[in-house]
Amino acid sequence: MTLTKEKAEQYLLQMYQIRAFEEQAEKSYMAGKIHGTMHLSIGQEASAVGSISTLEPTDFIIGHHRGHGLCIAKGADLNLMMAEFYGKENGYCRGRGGSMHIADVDGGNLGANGVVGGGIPLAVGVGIGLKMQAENKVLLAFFGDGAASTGAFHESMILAVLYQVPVVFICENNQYAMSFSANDWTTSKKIAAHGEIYGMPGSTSTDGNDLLEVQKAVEAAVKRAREGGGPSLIVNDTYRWRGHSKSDRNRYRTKEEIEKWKKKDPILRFQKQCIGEKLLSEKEAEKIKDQGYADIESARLFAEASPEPDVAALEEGVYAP
Amino acid sequence: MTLTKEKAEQYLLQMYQIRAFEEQAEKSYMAGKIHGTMHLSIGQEASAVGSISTLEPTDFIIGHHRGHGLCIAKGADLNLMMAEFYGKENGYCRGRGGSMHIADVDGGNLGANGVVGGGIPLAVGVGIGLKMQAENKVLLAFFGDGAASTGAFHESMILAVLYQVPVVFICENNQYAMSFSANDWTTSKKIAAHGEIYGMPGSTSTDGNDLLEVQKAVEAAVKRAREGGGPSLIVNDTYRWRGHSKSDRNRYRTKEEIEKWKKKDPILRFQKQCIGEKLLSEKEAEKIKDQGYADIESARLFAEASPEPDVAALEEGVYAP
Amino acid sequence: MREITYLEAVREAMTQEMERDSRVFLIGEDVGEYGGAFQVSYGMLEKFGPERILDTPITELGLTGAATGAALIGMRPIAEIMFMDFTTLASEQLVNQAAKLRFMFGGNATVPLVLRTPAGSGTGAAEHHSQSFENWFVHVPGLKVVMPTTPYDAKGLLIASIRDDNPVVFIEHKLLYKTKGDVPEELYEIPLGKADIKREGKDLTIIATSIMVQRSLQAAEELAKDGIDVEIVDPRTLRPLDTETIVNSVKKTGKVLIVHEAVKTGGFGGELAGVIAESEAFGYLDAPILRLAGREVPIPYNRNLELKAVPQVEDIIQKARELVNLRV
Amino acid sequence: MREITYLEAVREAMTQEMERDSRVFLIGEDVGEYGGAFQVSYGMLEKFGPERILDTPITELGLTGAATGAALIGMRPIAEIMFMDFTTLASEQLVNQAAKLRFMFGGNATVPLVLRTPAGSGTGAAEHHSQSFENWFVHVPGLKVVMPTTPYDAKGLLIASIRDDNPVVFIEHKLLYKTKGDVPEELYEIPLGKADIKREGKDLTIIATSIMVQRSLQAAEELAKDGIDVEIVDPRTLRPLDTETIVNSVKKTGKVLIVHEAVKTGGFGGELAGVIAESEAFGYLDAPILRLAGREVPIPYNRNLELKAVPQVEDIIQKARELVNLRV
Ligand SMILES: Cc1ncc(C[n+]2csc(CCOP(=O)(O)OP(=O)(O)O)c2C)c(N)n1
Ligand SMILES: Cc1ncc(C[n+]2csc(CCOP(=O)(O)OP(=O)(O)O)c2C)c(N)n1
Ligand SMILES: [Mg+2]
Ligand SMILES: [Mg+2]
Repeated sequence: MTLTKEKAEQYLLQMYQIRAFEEQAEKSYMAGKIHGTMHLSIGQEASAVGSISTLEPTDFIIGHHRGHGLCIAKGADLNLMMAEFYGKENGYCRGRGGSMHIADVDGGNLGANGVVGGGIPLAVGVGIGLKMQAENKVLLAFFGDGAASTGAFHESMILAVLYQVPVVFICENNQYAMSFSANDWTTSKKIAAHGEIYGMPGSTSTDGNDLLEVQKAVEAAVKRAREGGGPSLIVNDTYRWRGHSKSDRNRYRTKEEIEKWKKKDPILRFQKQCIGEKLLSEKEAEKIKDQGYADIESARLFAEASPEPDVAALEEGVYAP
Repeated sequence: MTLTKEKAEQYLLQMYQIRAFEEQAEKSYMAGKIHGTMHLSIGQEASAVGSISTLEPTDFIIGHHRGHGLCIAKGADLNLMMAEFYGKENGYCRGRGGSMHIADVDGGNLGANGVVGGGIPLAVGVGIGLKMQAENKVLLAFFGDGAASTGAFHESMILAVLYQVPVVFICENNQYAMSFSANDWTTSKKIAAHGEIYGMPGSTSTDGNDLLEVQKAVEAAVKRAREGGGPSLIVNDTYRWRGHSKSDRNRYRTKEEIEKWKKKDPILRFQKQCIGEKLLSEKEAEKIKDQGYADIESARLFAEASPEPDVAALEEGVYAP
Repeated sequence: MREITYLEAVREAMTQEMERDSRVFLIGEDVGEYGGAFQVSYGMLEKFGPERILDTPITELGLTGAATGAALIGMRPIAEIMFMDFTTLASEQLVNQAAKLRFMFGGNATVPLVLRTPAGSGTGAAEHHSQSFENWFVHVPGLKVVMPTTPYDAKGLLIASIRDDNPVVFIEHKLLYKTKGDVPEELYEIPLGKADIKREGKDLTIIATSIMVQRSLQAAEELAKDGIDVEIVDPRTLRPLDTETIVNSVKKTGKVLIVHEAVKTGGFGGELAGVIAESEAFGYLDAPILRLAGREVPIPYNRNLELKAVPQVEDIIQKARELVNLRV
Repeated sequence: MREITYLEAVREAMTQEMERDSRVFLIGEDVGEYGGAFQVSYGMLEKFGPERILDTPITELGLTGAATGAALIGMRPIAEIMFMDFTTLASEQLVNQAAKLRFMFGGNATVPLVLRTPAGSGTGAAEHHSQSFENWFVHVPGLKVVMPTTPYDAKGLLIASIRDDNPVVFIEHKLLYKTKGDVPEELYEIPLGKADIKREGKDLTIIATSIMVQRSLQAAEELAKDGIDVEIVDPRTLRPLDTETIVNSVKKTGKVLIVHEAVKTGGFGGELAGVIAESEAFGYLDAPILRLAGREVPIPYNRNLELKAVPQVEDIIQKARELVNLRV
């Protein structure tokens, strides 16, 4: 995919929207407007946007608990998304799902998931269905490095290869599963190597903070999947700047480490690339950033003005009629 | 380990005992003396005896549903074992466990298991305990090729490596998980390669019908485990001659394939080696064989003469006092 | 009408639905060439090919999730778990995903999944191949739970389950597979959530599930000889439960015995007792609500112990006699 | 006496037992440096080192099996599952292995394992982090199931659980973690299988578990103002159940309301109803047995919906009033 001005603007805008969404989420939480917990993907924006930019609108994604960025990259309506984050009736899930379960089945977003590894077996099944439906659609299935240790991952890789499903599995390796370091854990750094053994040729890892590198790897895998070449496994190496969730006291890592990774900010990096290649001017980039934050601000206003669910309707939606 | 005459006799006797036990099991079943199902390991005797011959008596094994051979190789009392197979009160498990659950915790046999992959996580824990108890004991953990596809396997390999447990994981790859062929399934032939990636250097596969080759591989792994060098994964390639269980109609494989493998009979092969190396004469071998069958015949008599459990005692043994 | 076995009824329901609806497919361990551990899907591979009869390696969690994912985008999978004991491995995907996706997504998702699995003891397969966990899944909003007793019910309920837009746990019983009964050749549905009165009577209501319905029917024949007239209610669907039929029966007889194979403590019998004891039937009871169910043990291997571990016909007779003589 | 929180009581029980007995160790996700998702094990890594505080990657099945295997050879592990929702991933090892090894091996094995896990809603964590599955494990012979309500009970019951030679599922409640109460500094055991009457009363028995005991106590204060005198029985151990204390209380008051947070259908309330309805207390009942429990929904995210999904103090008051006015 060659990077056009239009694409550059789109990617940068999406990344700023993600950053702004997460910052707003944090603020809303701090202000006591949000109950519950949340998992912020600040620092991981290039993995979401780079990966999902390779899809057609009719393709699918399936996400994980740290999924806000994935939703936005898949083109979520920011108002509905923020409203869901606020638990409001006109959110994507009528306030039933919240941060960890935002989904838009019609829009091809098959949902975040509160269970680590919970989305991976689902992805295999979506792949089986897509193959049977024979419309050449593909699925990107996201999960974290922690999820790669689950039995769900192993069983799913085996099934995915067996049925040659049109799925690209994307491991967003942000170096930690809560406090559990990818470096402690002997398999994490070898996730892509596992992919080869499962029978996914071309499984690879990327600098997940480099949008274009991510895009290139995922693009090739999507193409292969779409052409019937079966699944792939791609590991995007990245980092979460914030704690795991609101309960995190960051005891397991150093400030220096966090600072080191902040210097590799995927947004600034992409912005510089675009400016360097004259696709965008400094000023244009600044405008895009402002736009991203403004979009989120208006989503916040929408969400805050939105109605609460009616408690009398609690039992709706459990069963299909 | 150099093969002495004494060892040669012992191994050959154990293999004949296993063969005879399985044949007797089948006969008893056909005669309607046994209720339930069973899984015969005829053709896999070298894997059991070769592997377990590397252990000290104080070491442990943990088995799987096709576990008769493992019990015998670990030195089970044939009477108690046959009585358990018959579901009798003086069987190893007082008739509660039967074929799929024979265990002798005091004798270091931590049991067969009806759940495919069910013993693998247990093995990690035994390894953790052995390490804490610091008595330099090791555990051999057996499972089939089918079990290697389970989530339990993946999670256990990761944990085993993380805690560097003194466990040798032995995959008895008999080419099928029921009808599911190891050749269909892209990961099976690569199980040992997985082991490397999990972080078990020296993971390897053997000709599982060659007792001495199996022994050599397992011996090295046991030594490493005992010296604190951590877990290993060894795949013994072998074949089950009989159907998966009594419900098997053998639709998924050809008679020719079975015949081909029968020619690789692990017992005759070892016997020939011993005779060739002048450790045993034809006649001695013949006597050992007769001994093996005679031992099983007397176990049968013991089992058949043994009392049934008292149904009034049904609820005993569920809880420890 | 034509007689076929329960097993054939299950196979026929799957086959006919697969012929009718190309979105239906079967996924499970050894469901292809092997025909399933109990031969339920024997012959289906030849008929539908490997694209619609998906043999899996041993991956209970993976295959249940895969079926759920396929359902989420409009397919109608039937997943088979070879023994109910192994639903312990599948329950995360079944309970957290399949059961909840619709609600969690604000009603904007549909998961038309059937998870078939055989439960029960009596085959000598011991502790790991004999359990009955129906009440686990009854406890999960978003799931439906079906337990057919006769070949007729098996076919009609399975067709209804496949056509239902919700995840259905469809629990077969190994010892029923070879039982025979009249079954129409054509497709028909038995609505989920509708109990069946398997025998009318006036002295005593037995509410039984799965194989215990058959044993209760036998017990009732014996009891009839003593002039005890038993009514037998088979809920057929455990979730949603047809409370009305149950309550009406208890109101009529004033006495109720609940019989199931699963372990008594924490089992579905408690739910039934709870439903009756909080209903208007409570006022009509003229004896305690009795439960006869699996003993508080894992299912043992030995044949005599195994038989003793779950209710047999004699146990039902005895308990029913006891109940008839009880008064508050 | 010294006041500490429920969370501190749990930590203190683990710490003191680990000091006393070198066979005891803790294994779970993020139980080390992170201190556990709820900080229950905070500080224990420094005290006992990584040899006895085993941090695991995300491997619920693996770690539960590992704890079970260690128990089988004489260790006394405490395994932590971060949220009870994820016991769905661990249940094969817990139910098929830990619970059954002893019986299956003819009584020749001992599995002194404690599996600790927090259940319950109220933290806004939605469908996948809020469930209560206690009745699943009550349904499994071989397991014991404990649900402490107060800091005092938490410490004494956990110590007894660690010393018990059987696998114990020890269910904490997230909303109780910060509640305070008197707790002795020394080691003490509260025997498993012994209920506690948390409040004596004569008009009505409430049997409640976990956080519902606290809510029932609050409700009882309100009801007392109207002259309704409530007795509150806290079973504390759900398996084995102290049937005697329950039956005696119901015989005394003649009315019983069962309150738990888990979904009503298929829940432990059914078991309690069954136990009462089949006991001699049945003859003493002068109203139906009522159950107040979780609604038939997954736990939703929105705060108001979440509150509505499980019994609150007002709901208990209302239901108790209803019961007082009921007569057969
Ligand atoms: C099965 C399961 N176990 C534990 C948890 C608790 N938990 C939530 S996120 C998380 C860490 C996940 O790590 P990773 O997959 O690397 O994703 P990240 O949070 O780093 O994005 C854990 C342990 C869970 N949600 N699901
Ligand atoms: C978790 C689980 N799933 C399915 C089964 C049914 N089953 C019993 S043995 C078996 C095949 C096992 O294959 P493998 O591990 O290769 O061992 P083998 O039988 O070939 O010795 C299956 C599917 C089971 N016992 N446990
Ligand atoms: Mg991570
Ligand atoms: Mg095999």
